[in-house]
Amino acid sequence: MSVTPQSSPAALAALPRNLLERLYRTMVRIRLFEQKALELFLAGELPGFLHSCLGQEAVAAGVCAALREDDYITSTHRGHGHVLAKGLAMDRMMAELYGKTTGYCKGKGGSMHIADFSCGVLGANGIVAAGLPIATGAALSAQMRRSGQVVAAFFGDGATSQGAFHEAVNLAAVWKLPVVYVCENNHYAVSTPLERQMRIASVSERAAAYGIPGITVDGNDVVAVYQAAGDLIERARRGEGPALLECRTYRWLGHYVGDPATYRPPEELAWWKSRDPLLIFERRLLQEADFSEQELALVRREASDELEAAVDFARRSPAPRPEDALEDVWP
Amino acid sequence: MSVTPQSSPAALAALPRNLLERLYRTMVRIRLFEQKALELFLAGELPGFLHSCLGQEAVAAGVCAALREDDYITSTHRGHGHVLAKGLAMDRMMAELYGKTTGYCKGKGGSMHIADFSCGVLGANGIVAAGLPIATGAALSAQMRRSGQVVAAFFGDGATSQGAFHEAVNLAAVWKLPVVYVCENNHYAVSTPLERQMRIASVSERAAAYGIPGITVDGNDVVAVYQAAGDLIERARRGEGPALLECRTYRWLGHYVGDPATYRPPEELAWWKSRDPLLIFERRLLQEADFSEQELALVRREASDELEAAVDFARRSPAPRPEDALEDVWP
Amino acid sequence: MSQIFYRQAVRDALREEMRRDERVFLLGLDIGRFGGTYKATQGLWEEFGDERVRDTPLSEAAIAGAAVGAALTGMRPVAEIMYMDFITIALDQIANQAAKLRYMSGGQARIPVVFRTQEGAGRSSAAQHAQSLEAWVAHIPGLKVALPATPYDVKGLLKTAIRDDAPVVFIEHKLLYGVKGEVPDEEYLIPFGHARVCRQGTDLTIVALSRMVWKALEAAEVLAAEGIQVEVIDPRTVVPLDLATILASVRKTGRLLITHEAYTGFGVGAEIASQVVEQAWQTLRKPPRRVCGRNVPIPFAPVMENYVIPQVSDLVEAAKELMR
Amino acid sequence: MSQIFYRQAVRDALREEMRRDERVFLLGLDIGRFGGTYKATQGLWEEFGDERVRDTPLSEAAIAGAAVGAALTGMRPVAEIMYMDFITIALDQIANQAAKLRYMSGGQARIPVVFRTQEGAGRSSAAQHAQSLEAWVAHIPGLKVALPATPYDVKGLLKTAIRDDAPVVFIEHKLLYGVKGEVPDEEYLIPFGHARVCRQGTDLTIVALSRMVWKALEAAEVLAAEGIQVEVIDPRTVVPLDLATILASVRKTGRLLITHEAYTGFGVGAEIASQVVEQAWQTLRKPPRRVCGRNVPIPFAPVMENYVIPQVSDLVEAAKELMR
Ligand SMILES: Cc1ncc(C[n+]2csc(CCOP(=O)(O)OP(=O)(O)O)c2C)c(N)n1
Ligand SMILES: Cc1ncc(C[n+]2csc(CCOP(=O)(O)OP(=O)(O)O)c2C)c(N)n1
Ligand SMILES: [Mg+2]
Ligand SMILES: [Mg+2]
Repeated sequence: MSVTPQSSPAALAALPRNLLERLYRTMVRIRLFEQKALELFLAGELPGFLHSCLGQEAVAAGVCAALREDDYITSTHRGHGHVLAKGLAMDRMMAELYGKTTGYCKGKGGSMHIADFSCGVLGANGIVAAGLPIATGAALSAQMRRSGQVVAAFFGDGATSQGAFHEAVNLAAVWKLPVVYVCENNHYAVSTPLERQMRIASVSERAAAYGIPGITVDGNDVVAVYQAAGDLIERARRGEGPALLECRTYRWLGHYVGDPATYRPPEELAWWKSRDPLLIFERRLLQEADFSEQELALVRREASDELEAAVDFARRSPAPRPEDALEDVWP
Repeated sequence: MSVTPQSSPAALAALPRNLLERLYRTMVRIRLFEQKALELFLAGELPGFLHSCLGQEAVAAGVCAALREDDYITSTHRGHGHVLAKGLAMDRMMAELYGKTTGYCKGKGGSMHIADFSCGVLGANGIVAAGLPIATGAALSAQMRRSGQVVAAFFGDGATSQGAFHEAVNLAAVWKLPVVYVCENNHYAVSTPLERQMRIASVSERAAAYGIPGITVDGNDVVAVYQAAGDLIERARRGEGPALLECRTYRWLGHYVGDPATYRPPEELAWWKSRDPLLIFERRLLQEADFSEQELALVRREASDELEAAVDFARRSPAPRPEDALEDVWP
Repeated sequence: MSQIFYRQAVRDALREEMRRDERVFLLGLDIGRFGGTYKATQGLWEEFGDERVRDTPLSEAAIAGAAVGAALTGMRPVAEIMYMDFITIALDQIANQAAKLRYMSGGQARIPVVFRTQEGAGRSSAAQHAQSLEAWVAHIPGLKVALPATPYDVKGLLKTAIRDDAPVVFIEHKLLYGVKGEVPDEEYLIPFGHARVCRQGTDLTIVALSRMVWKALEAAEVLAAEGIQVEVIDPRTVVPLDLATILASVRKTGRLLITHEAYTGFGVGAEIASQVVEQAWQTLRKPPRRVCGRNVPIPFAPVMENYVIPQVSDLVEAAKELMR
Repeated sequence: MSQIFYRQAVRDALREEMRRDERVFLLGLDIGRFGGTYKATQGLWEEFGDERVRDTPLSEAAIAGAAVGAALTGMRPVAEIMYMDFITIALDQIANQAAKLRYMSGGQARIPVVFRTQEGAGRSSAAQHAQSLEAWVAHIPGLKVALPATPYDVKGLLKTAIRDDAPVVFIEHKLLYGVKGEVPDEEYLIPFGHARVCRQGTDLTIVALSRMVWKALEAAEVLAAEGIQVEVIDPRTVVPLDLATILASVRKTGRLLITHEAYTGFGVGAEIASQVVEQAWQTLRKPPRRVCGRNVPIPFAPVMENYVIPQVSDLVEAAKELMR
């Protein structure tokens, strides 16, 4: 296993300004969206259940910033961040959480199934690890079509215990497919800590079984994520095959909203909260790049305006009719 | 990956005489049984299909000699060698191949499903890799019952691409279960060579993904197999957890009888045939231990007598009645 | 008698059997300290510890397979598949191994394993967390299949399942965990293959599975007010199926309505209807009617979700049509 | 017209579609140089090469999932599952992904994937290599299911399956590969949901699936000699199901016998029987009769194997009983 250390000030400063702003904007959008979703869920406005990615914003932001617009992602039950980072709009996402006809999935999918094929979002997935074989297939398609596209497949630490993980990564390795498997290692699968899921210290060690690179980065350092992901994505684009990227991070809330997460030591949460990926990046943008507080405030305001409009849009959107349930089964 | 070299003359000479004889006897029994099964199948006497393990005798013999009588094995579609080595009798095996009521499975299982729970044979399996989770469960049971039993799970190189392999080995690693996963790497899964199944040189490299030992041995060297298996089995029995043992070998025939195996270079087969595990061992018993040609001939004659009696038994045994098919579904 | 929740009845059954027989143990995702997604195993880890209440990695194939292997070698595992939708991943071990190992070995194997899971819609869980897939496992010879609808039944049937030497797929319903009902304080078992006549009636027989039993009883109330006397039967296990009790009722009423949440097409209702038609042809006055899940995936938005699974009003309407 | 084997018809369909549309490609175990276990893909690797005839590692979940992912992104994969029994391993991708992605995405996804497989007993392959599991996939909304019985049908239906934008489970039969039949030299397609009336008759309707079509035709011969005129119908696809053709026949004959190799219990026959009873109640003179696989795993020994799957004599006998 190779470990990329936390990115240096020089590394950050070397990145283009608009990229830094984009990374920041994405993280802010995810943070605000998730906070609002939580609030609305607790207020009883949203049906179903909700898996919050608060605290994990840097992974989605860093990886997706390294993707081309026509690249693909597959996402998970904890997928709001991934799809926002890939470019989805808050309004249609929020409408989907409300189960409205204007949602990305017309209210048929909900939080766990947001998809937008026009943006390369091949779908969040309610079945843990099921996105990985699909990502492998999209990469196969990209390779066969010689489109130059790359796929990023998001999944959790828990997902690496699934047979589908093994089969999908192995197949991609054998065929040298352009796909990067991005493990958001938040150290728990529901209540089960890493050391009860596997007898290795790092998920990236699993890459050895497939003869592909395995890299571990600080998943709360958006610059480190961006750089590692970028390297592996460009490597994949050059035809050198898949890789496994482990981003070490932490979910601030329980597995779903309502889970008090009493299985985690409070000091563990405190430690990770002290490493808030958004605050860290904000501080660095001010200190290591030449961003001003005003500039960042503007980004935050724009995101919050988008969010407010999104909630408004979702609330005012029409609910589906019961019989709409019968549509969209067959092409 | 650590590679145990071919065993030395000293290693062989250090083994007890009765163990050496047992290893030889087992390999002879497998060789003769498989040759006869092939002959009977080609003569149209046996229904179904047949996966021959000719050329792979040393793996089954070496591993099972290192097991206790009350230890368990799980086997595969190519399983005659495994179960003979674990102690099954030729007569009831042959009867099973004939589909007779006196067979181990009363003619319900056939070649691919031979089982004898009283001998610790938890069953051959027609689903590739399906025996691995079962082996994990038997090891869990042994651990929970504190019985001191160990499980050896046999499977092929192809099986390591199955999700079930990954899930089963990982679970055993996490729970430190007493099981040794024995990969008979015969370099092909049906027509698919190793390099189209995985992008690593050795199956044992996969052990790294689970934090367990992975060892590769010459699978045509019964002494090397016995020693490596013995070490890992005793390690497991001591409570130190599972391991992955790769035995490199080759099947002499096609995937099933009838497959001309034209996908393999003839010189490859010739090379492996020049390394006939039985002939090698025979020569070494004469040269490196103090066995006489007469002694070995006696073992061969005993095995061939057993075989002749077995075929006779099978042929004379009654066929099931049609309605017998309705029995044995429910306990 | 005490009034307890369905989830408590599950837990009590597990606890009693674990106390009675040390070979009984549990494995599955987050069933230990976490107590299970629907809290049905809460408190058991505290009593029995890591060894007998085993949290596993996220590996349904290994969960099921390890349970099969342990069952083959002297243990009596209860393996939990968190949502029945995820049975896809464990199905080889359930349908090709557990169901067949006894047969393939000529009757040698005993496989005393219970696969506990839960199914059903009604929580906006969408297409991959709300299916009712009992038809899949019922189709495979060698598996028994139970779908308890009440606290009383879930406890008595689960204890029976654990003592059975055959593999049992034990299907709870996610919306029943919070239902309360009377459960005896003393031990009891409910044999498999014995339907429960939940309400007697003379005009129409409703055979209902799982949560639909409750809706059928509600519908029967409504219909009674209009003078239609409905008999409600809960088969409780679909393999083995107590056809005799259903036939006895149909011979009395001449009319049969079958209801389950699972997709109508190729569902359990078709088998029950077919068997009744084969056996009670002379006494049926109308063709059996299925009021089951619509043949579409389960949608997320509640208004659509409610539409695709049968509601009380659907039952009332269908019953009235049958009475015409 | 040429007389060709069923396996050749499969191959011709694949070849024609691959020539017509470069997005079509094949993936599966040993389908390339080896030509497939039943030699149905022989010669295609030689023509289309490694890129479009892809041997995979032994990973059914990845085979199915990669096909789904490729289908979502512009390709038209045909994924082979060597034996239908192994669908257990691929079922999550088939039933929870392929079947539902369109619905869950609000109609965005197109998933033009074909899962080719083969089923059936009769070769002493025992319990894990001889099952007929069409009921599993037919139960899941979003999947189409075809079971061609003749060279003509397998070619025309496979071409249609490949051009369909919905996922199709395409189920061949291992004992049909060596069957010969007439196939036009010019191109043709067979639409899904159109049953074939294989033989006309007035006394009794037999609905038969897959290889049972041939046995039904044999039984019809035998029965004709005794003065019983049997109409034999092959639905060809069970999803969509051409109920109209079956109903038209039953309205004429008043008697229905359904036969398939799959386990009787909770099988496709129950659905067909139920739908016919619901729709043709008035004209049925007898309850529909199912002559299907017995509810036991498939045994190895031929004498037992023959006993558990329906034979011509079973059909003849059941038909005569229905005529009484
Ligand atoms: C196959 C499957 N098994 C179980 C579940 C229930 N489940 C949903 S999320 C989850 C934990 C996933 O852990 P991880 O992959 O680490 O992702 P995280 O939730 O931590 O982001 C579980 C067990 C599921 N959705 N799919
Ligand atoms: C899940 C599954 N997929 C496919 C098959 C068909 N099949 C039987 S044996 C085999 C190859 C197995 O290769 P390997 O594991 O290397 O064992 P070997 O035959 O070489 O001993 C295949 C593909 C099967 N039985 N089960
Ligand atoms: Mg996690
Ligand atoms: Mg092999």
